[in-house]
Amino acid sequence: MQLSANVLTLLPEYVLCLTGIIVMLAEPLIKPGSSRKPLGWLALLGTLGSVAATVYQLSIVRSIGTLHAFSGTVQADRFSIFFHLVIACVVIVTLLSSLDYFEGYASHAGEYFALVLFGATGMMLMTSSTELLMVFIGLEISSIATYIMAGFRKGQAASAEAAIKYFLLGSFATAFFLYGIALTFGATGTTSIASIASGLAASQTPLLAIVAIAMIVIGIGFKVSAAPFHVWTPDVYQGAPSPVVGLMSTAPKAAAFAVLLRILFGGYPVEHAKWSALLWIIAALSMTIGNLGALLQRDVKRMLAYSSIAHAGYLLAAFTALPQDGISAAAFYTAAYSAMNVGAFAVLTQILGFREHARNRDDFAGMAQRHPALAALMAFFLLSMIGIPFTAGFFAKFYVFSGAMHAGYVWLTVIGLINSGVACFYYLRFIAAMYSVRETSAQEVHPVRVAWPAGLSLGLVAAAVLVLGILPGSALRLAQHASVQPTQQETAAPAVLRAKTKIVR
Amino acid sequence: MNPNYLWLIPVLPFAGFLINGTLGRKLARPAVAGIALLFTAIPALLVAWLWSTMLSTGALTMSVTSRSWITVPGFHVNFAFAVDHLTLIMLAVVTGVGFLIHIYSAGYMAHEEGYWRFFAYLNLFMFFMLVLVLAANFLLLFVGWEGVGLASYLLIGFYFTKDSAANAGKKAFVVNRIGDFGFLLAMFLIIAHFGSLSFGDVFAAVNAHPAWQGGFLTAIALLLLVGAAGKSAQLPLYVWLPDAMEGPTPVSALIHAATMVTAGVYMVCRTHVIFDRSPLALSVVAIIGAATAIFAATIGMVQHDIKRVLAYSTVSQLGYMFLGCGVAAYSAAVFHLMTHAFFKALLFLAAGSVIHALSGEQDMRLMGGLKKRIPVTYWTMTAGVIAIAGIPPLAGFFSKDEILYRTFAFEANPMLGKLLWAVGLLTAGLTSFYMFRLWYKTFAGEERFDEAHLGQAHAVVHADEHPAGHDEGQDTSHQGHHGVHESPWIMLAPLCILALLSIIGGWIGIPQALGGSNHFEHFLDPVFAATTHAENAVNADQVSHSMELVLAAVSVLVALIGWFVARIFYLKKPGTLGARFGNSALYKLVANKYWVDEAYDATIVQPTVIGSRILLWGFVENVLVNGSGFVSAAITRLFASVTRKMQSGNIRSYAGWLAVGAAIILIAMTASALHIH
Amino acid sequence: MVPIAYYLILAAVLFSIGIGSFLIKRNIITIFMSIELMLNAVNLTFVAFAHQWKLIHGQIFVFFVMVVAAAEAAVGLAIIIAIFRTRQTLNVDNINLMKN
Amino acid sequence: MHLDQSILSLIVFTPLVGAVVLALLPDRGKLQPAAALIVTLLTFLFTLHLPAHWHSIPAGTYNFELDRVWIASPNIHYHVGVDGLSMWLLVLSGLLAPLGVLASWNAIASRRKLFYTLFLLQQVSMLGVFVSLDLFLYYAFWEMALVPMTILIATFGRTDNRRRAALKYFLYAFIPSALLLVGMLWIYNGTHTFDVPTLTYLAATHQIPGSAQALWLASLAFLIAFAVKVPVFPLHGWLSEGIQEAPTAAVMVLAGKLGLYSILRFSFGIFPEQSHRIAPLMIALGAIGIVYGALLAYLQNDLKKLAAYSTLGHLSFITLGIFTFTAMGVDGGMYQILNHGISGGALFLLMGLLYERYGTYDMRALGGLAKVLPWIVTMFVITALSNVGLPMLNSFVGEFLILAGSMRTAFSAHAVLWCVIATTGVILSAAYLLSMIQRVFYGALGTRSREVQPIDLNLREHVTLWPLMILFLAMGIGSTYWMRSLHPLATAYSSAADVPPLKNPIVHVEAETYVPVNGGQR
Repeated sequence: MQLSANVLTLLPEYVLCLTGIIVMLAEPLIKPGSSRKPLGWLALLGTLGSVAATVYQLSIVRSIGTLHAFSGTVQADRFSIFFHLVIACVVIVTLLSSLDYFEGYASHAGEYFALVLFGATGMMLMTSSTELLMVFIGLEISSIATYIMAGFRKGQAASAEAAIKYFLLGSFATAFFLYGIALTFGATGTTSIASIASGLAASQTPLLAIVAIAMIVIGIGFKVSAAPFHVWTPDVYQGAPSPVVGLMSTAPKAAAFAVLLRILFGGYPVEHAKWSALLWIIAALSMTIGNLGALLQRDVKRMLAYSSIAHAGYLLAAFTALPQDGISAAAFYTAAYSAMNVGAFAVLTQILGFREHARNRDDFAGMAQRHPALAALMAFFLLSMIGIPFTAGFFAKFYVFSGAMHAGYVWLTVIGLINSGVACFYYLRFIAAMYSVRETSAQEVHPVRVAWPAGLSLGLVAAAVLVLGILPGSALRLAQHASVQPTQQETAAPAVLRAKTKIVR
Repeated sequence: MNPNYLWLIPVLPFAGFLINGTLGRKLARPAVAGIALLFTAIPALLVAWLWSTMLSTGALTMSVTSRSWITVPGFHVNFAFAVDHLTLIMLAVVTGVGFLIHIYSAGYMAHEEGYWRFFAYLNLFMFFMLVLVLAANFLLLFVGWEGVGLASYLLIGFYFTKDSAANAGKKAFVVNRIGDFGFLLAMFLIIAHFGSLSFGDVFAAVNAHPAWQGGFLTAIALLLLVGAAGKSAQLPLYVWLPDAMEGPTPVSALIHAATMVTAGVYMVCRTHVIFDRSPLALSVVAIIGAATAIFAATIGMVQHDIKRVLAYSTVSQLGYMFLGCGVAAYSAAVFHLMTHAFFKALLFLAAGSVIHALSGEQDMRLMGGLKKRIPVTYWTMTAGVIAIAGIPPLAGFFSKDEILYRTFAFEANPMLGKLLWAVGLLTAGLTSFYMFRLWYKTFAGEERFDEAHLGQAHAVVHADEHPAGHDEGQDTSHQGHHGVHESPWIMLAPLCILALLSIIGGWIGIPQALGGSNHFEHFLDPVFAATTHAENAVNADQVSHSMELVLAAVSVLVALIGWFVARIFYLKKPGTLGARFGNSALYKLVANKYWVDEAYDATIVQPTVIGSRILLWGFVENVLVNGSGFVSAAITRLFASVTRKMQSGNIRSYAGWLAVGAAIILIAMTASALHIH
Repeated sequence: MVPIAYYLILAAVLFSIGIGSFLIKRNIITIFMSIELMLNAVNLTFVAFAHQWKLIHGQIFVFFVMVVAAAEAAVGLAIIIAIFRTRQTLNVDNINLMKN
Repeated sequence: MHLDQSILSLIVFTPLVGAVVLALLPDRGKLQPAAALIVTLLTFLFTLHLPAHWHSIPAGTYNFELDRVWIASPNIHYHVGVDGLSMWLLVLSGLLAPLGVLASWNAIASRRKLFYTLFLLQQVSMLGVFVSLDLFLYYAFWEMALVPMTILIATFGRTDNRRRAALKYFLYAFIPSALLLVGMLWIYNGTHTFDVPTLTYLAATHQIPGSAQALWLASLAFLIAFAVKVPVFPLHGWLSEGIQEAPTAAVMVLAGKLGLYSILRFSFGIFPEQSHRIAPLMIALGAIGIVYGALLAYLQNDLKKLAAYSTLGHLSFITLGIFTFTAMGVDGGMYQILNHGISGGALFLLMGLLYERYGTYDMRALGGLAKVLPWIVTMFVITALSNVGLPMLNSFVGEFLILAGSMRTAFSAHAVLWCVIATTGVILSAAYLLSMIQRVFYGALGTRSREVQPIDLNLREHVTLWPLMILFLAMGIGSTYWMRSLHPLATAYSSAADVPPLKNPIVHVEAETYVPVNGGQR
C-alpha cells in the first residue's frame, strides 16, 4: 500500500483525531445516564491504532529515512516516533485508568475521552513539527484540550479554579512563546527550524535572536513547569482530576521538551553556550524549588506536583549536555518520567476516586494493609522518582547527569544529586505513611475496588518502569537514534512555502 | 619424651573445661569432680615425667611448634611451646599446687550450687595458666595472660548474685586490662623493632647487639612492667587483688596467691634479657616492688577479714619478688615465687578451713581459741605462718633472705640497693607481725564466736539464699554441720602436703653462706646465666659470706621482733593496741587502705564518666553530631516554607512571578549578548 | 516611510501593556482581554517582520494566531462561566482556594 | 567450569527469586519464615562453593569472573567476580541471613510476608555489592540496599521513633551517595569505563585523567559516601537510632561491611594516592572513634544503644587498621570486618532474645538473669568476650594486627600517639561490656526479670547461636585459613613505605628516648 507522504507522516495524528471526532459525535447518541465506557474503549482502540501507525512509520523510517510532508513543515523521524510512542503509551494508561473514573459522576465522559485524544493529537503534532507555526498550532491544540480537562470535575470549585488558572497563565505564557517565534522570524527570516541556523548565520540582528531564544524558553518553560514559571503547577494539579493530572503532567511535557530539543539543538546550535547557561540556572532553580516546595506538603497531589517541577529541573539539566548526550538523555528521561508519574497518578486515581477526599498524607496511613498491591505499586513509582537502582528513574537520572558531567557541568550535577537526596525525604514520608500501621482512615469510608482495565494499566506501567530500570538498552538505543534527527542539518533546507511536496516513492 | 606431648599439658584441662562446661550441669557431683581432677592429674603426671627426664639427663630444653596462628605478609606467629628450667619450675608449681587445690575444692565446694561451673572454670584456669608458662612467644604468653584473667573474672564473680562479687570480678578484669594495655603496646613495639614475637628471635636479636642499651628497650621493658604490675597486683594497679577475695577460698589460694598473680614475676624473668639492658627499667621494677611490699604490709596489719590479711600479704610478697627481679636476682625471685606458692596456698586453704569451720565467718574479731577445735588446720597453718614470717628453717626464710641479700648487694646502684634493703627488712618485720597477729587472733585467746548464733545465721541464710552484704556466699552449704567442726580429710590432706612443702621447700635453695649449695640457683642458671653469672656472681664474691650471714641474722631478728610484738598485743594484752591507736589519724588512714580506691574513683573513674557524660554525650554527640543534621534540616525547612509562601494562590501574583522571571531572563540574556558582541 | 523599528517598538509597548494590565486588572474578562492585547502585539510584530523580509509567512502566521485566539476565547469564556457558576464572582483575587 | 562462572549470579539472584516467591506465597503461619529459611540456606550453600573451589590469585585479579555487556553505551557491564575479601564477605552474609531468619522466627509476628520479602531483597543488594566489579553495577546495588533496610526499620521498628530513624538512615546514606555518583560520573567521563579492575589498573599507573585537585575532590566524594555508611566518627548520626529501631535480623547487617568493603575496594583501588593523603585524618578519626564509642557505650542504660556505640568503636578499629596501609593493619582490618560481622551479629541476636522474653532493652529493669537463664548468660559472656577481644577468640587476631599495624604506619606523624589512644579501647571495651553483663545478669533480680517467667534457649535458638560460638573459637585459632586469601589485597595496599619486616633492626638505639622507627617520615 502506498500512502502519500502527507498521509503517512501524520498518520498517528490522523488516527487519533478521527477517533476523537467519532467519539465526540457518538457521545450524544448514547442515552444520558448510561455508561460511557464503550466510548472509552473506542478511544483506546484509536490510540492503539495510532501506536500501530507509529510503529508502521518506524519501519518505513528505518528503511528509507525521514518522512517529510506538508511543504516540510512536519516530518516523521525517529525523534518524533520516540515521543509519539511515549505520548501514546501515556494516553493508553490514562484511558485505561479513567474508564471507570467518571462512572456515576459525570454524564459527559465521552467528551473527556475525545478531549484526551485531541490533546494527544496536538502533542504528537508538536513533536513532528519542524516549523514553528506548526509547533504553535500543536501546542494550542494540546493546551486547549487540557484547559478543558483540568476543569472536568464539574461542580467542584477547585476544578474550575484549576482550569481558570491554567487557562489564563497558559495563554499568558503562550503569548511569550509566540513573541519568541515572531522575533525568530525577524532575526532569521524563517520559521522553519531547520533553516533558523543558516538564517542566523546571515543575520544582522543577533540580539533579536537571543531575545527570541529567551522568549521561547519562557513559553516552553511554562509548559514544562520549570521555575520560575512553575507557579501554576501545584494549584492546577491539585484541582484537576487525577487521571487528567497523570496525563497533563507527562504527555504535554514530553511534547514540550521535544519541541524545546528540536528548537534549541536544531535551530540554535550556535548559541548553545548562551542557552545552556540559561537552562543551567533554570534547571538548578527548578529542582531546588520543586523539592523544597514538596518538602512540607501534606496534600499528596500537591506534593507530586512539586515533585514534577523538580523532575522538570532534572530533565532540563540534560539540555546543558552536548547534543548527542543531551538529546538521548532527555528523551530517555522523558520516557522514564512519564512512566513513573503517570503510574503514580493512576494509583492515586484508583485510591482517591472522583471526589478526591482524603488527599492528605495521613489519610494514606495503613494503606499497605488495605491495598497491598496498590501501596506496593505506589511505593515502587515513588522509589523510581527517588532514583533507586533497577527502576527507570535511576537510569534516567544517571544519563542526564552523566551528560551534564560530560559537558563539564560538575556543579549542576552536584546540585542535582543533592537535590535528589533532599527529595527522598518527602517521597519516603509518603511511603512510610502508607506502610505505617493505622486502622482508622478516611479512605475506609470509600472502599476501593480496582477494575481490571485499571489494574492492567498499572501492571503495564510498573513493568515499563522496571524494564526501563533493568534493561534500558532498547529504549536507550531508540532515544539515541532519536537524538540524531534534530541536529541533522538539512542541506538546502527549503523555505517553507517554496518547498515542494515530496512523495514517497 | 616426645615434645608433642607438651600439647597435652594445657589441652587436657581445656577438654575438662569443655566437658564440664557443656555437660556438667547434668552430671553427678562426683563425676564432675572426677573429670576435673583427672584432667588436672594427667598434666601433673606429664610434668612429673618431664622432671624425671630432666633429672635423668641433668638438663632439659624442649620446644614444639605447630602451624601458624597468625600470618600476615612479613610477620607471623606460631603456636609454639618451649620448656626450659624456669618453665619446669612453673609447671611443677602450677600443676602440683593446682592439683592439690582441685582436691581441696572437691571437699570445700561439696555443697555449693554451680559445682560443675566451678570446676569448669578451674580447669579453664589451668589451661590458660599452662599456656602462659609454656608459651614460646609473646603472643601466646599473652593468650594465657588474658585467659587467666578471664578465669579469675569468672571465679571471683562465682557468687554472681552478690553485687560485691560481681563488682570485684569486673574490677579485676578491667584493672588487669590496664596492665594488658601496657603489654600490648610492648608487643607492638617489639613487632615494630624486631618483626617477630618469638622469644627466641627477640632475645637472640638483643643478645646479638650488645650496643643496645636503654632506648627502645627501656620503653618495651617499662610497658611490660605495666602489664606485670597489673597481673601481679603491684602499685599502682594492686587494687583488684584484695577485692578478689570475694571468690571462693580455693580460688584465692590457687589464682590469687599461688599461680596467676605470680605471672607478672614470671614474665619479667622470662624477658629478663630485655630488662637487663635497661637499668632504668630494672630500678623502676625494684622500687615498685619494694614500695608495694611495705605499702601492702602496712594495710595488712590492720585488716580484720582473715582473707584480706592474706590478700595484702600476697601483694606484699609479690612486691618482694619484684624487688628481686629489680635487682636482677631473678632466680631468687623465682625461688620466692615457688616457696610463696607453697605457703600462701597453704595459708589460704587453712583460712578456708577456718571459715569452713565457722560456717562462713571471716572476721577475725569473731574468732579466737580455735586451736583445740580444729587442730589439723591449726598446725598446718602454723607452719605456713612461720614460713611466711621468714623464720628458719622453713621455706620463706631462704627465699626472702636471698632477695634481701641480693638487694643489699645490688651493684648497679648501691645506694638504691641499701635503701630498698632497708625497706624490705622493715617489711619483713611487718610481715611477721601481721601474720602472727592473724595467728593469735584466730587460734589463741578466748572464743569470740557464738556457736548457737552460727547455726541461726545458717538458717537465715537458707531462707534467703544469698543475702546482700553477707561477706561470703559459701555459707549456704554444710547443712547439718552446725557448730565449729574440723574439715573433712579431703580438705586436710592437701593442707598437710602443702605444710610439708612449706617446711622443706626452701632447702633446695640454701645459700653457700649457710652451708648449702643453692641448687635452685644453679638449676636456673641455663635461663638466667647471662645475668646471674656475668654480673651478679661477681657481686656475690665482693660481699662476703660473712656479710651474708650477718644480713640473714638481722632479718631473722627482725622477724622475731615482729612475732614478739604481735605476741604482746594479741596474746598477752589484747586490745591495748587498738585502745591506743584506734582513733589516730594514721590508723584511720591505714585502716581505710590509704583511700586509694576512693582516690582512683575520684581522680580517674568519675572524671572520665562525668566528662564523657557532659562533654561527649551532651555536647559532641547531641550537639555536634546530631545537631548538625538537625540544623541543616531546619535550614531546609526554612527555605521550604519560603517556597510555599511564593504560592499565594492568586493568579495575578503568579503572573507577576512569570513576568519577573521573564524580565530577569530577558535582561540577563540581552546583557550577556551585548557584552559579547 | 515609517521605519520598521517603530512598528516593533509599538508592538513591544503593546505587549508590555498587555502584561501590565494582566497584573493590575482584577476582572477575569479584562485579564483575558489583556492576553488578546499581547497576542495582537505579536501579530503586529509578525506583520512588520513580514514586511521587512518581504516574506508572506509572517502574515500567514497572523491568520493562524487569530484563529487560535478565537478558539482560545471560546474555551476561555466557557471556563469563566464555570467559575462564575461555582463562585459567583469574577474577581481573580477571590479565586484562591488552592495555595501554598 | 560452568558453575564457576555462574555461581556468583546464582548467589545474588537466589534470594531475589526467593523474594518473588515469598511475595506470591500467602502470609499464613510459619510458611513465610520457613520459605525464607530455605532460600537463605540455599544461598549460604552456594556461597560455600566459593571457598571450596578457591584458587589463590594475585591482587587485582578475581575468581569466578563473569563479564557481559549490560548496556553498550554508556559502557556498563554485568561484571562480577570475587577476590578473597569479597568471597569471605559473601560467605559471611550468606551465614548471617539464615541466622537472621531464625532470630525473626517468633520476633516478627505480623506482616511476615513484607518482612521476609524485604529481608531477602536486602540480602540481594548486599550480595550484589560484594560481587560487582563494575562501578555502575556496584552503585546500583549499593543504592538499592538502602530501600529494604529503610522500610524494615520504618515498618518493624521497635518504638514510635522508627519512622524518624528510618528517614535519618536513608538521608544520611543517600545524600552522600549522590556525591559518590558525581564522583563516579566524573571518573567515567575521563576514562569511559566503569570496570573496576581496569580503573584500578589505570589508577595504579596514574592514567586517570584529571587535575590533582579534581581527583582529590572525587576521592573525597567516594570516601565520604562510604564513611557515612560504615560509619566513621563523627558521621555516625544515624547509627544509634537505626540500631535501636531495626529488628534483630536487620540490625545484624546494618553497619560495617558495606562501607568498609567499599573503602577497601574503591577508595583504595581507584584513589590510592588520595587515600594515602587522607590517611592521617582517618587514623586519627579511627583512634578517636574507638575511645569515643567505648566511653559512650559505658554511659548507656539501653542495651541496643550500648551495642550501637560499641559498634561504632569496633568499626573505628577497622577504619584505623585499613588506613594504616601496612600489611598488618589492612589484613587485620579486613579480618576484623568478618569478625565484627559475627561478633556484633551474635551480640544483637542475644539482645534480641532477651527482648523477646522481657520486652525491654533497659538494663535497669533487668538484672540477676544469670541464675535463671544459664545458657543465655553463657552465650552472652562468650560473645562479650569475643567483642572485648579475648585472645583465642576471633576479634583478638584482628584487633591485635590493627593496633600493631597502627604503630608501624608511615601515614601519621603521630602514629605512636594514635596507637596508644586506640589501645586504651581495649580497657574501655572491657569496662562497658562487663558492666553490661553485670547489670543484666548478675546481682539481684530486676523489676522486669522478676515479672517474667524465665525461658532459656530453645532448640531453634541453640541452632542459631552455636555456629557463631564455634566460629568465634575457630576464627580465633585458625585465622590463617581465612586470612590466606586476604593477603594479596593487604600486600597490594600496604604502601612501599611500610616498614620491612625487621629481623635486623636498623634503629639507632643509642637514643635516650624512644624514637619510632618510621616516625616523622611524613
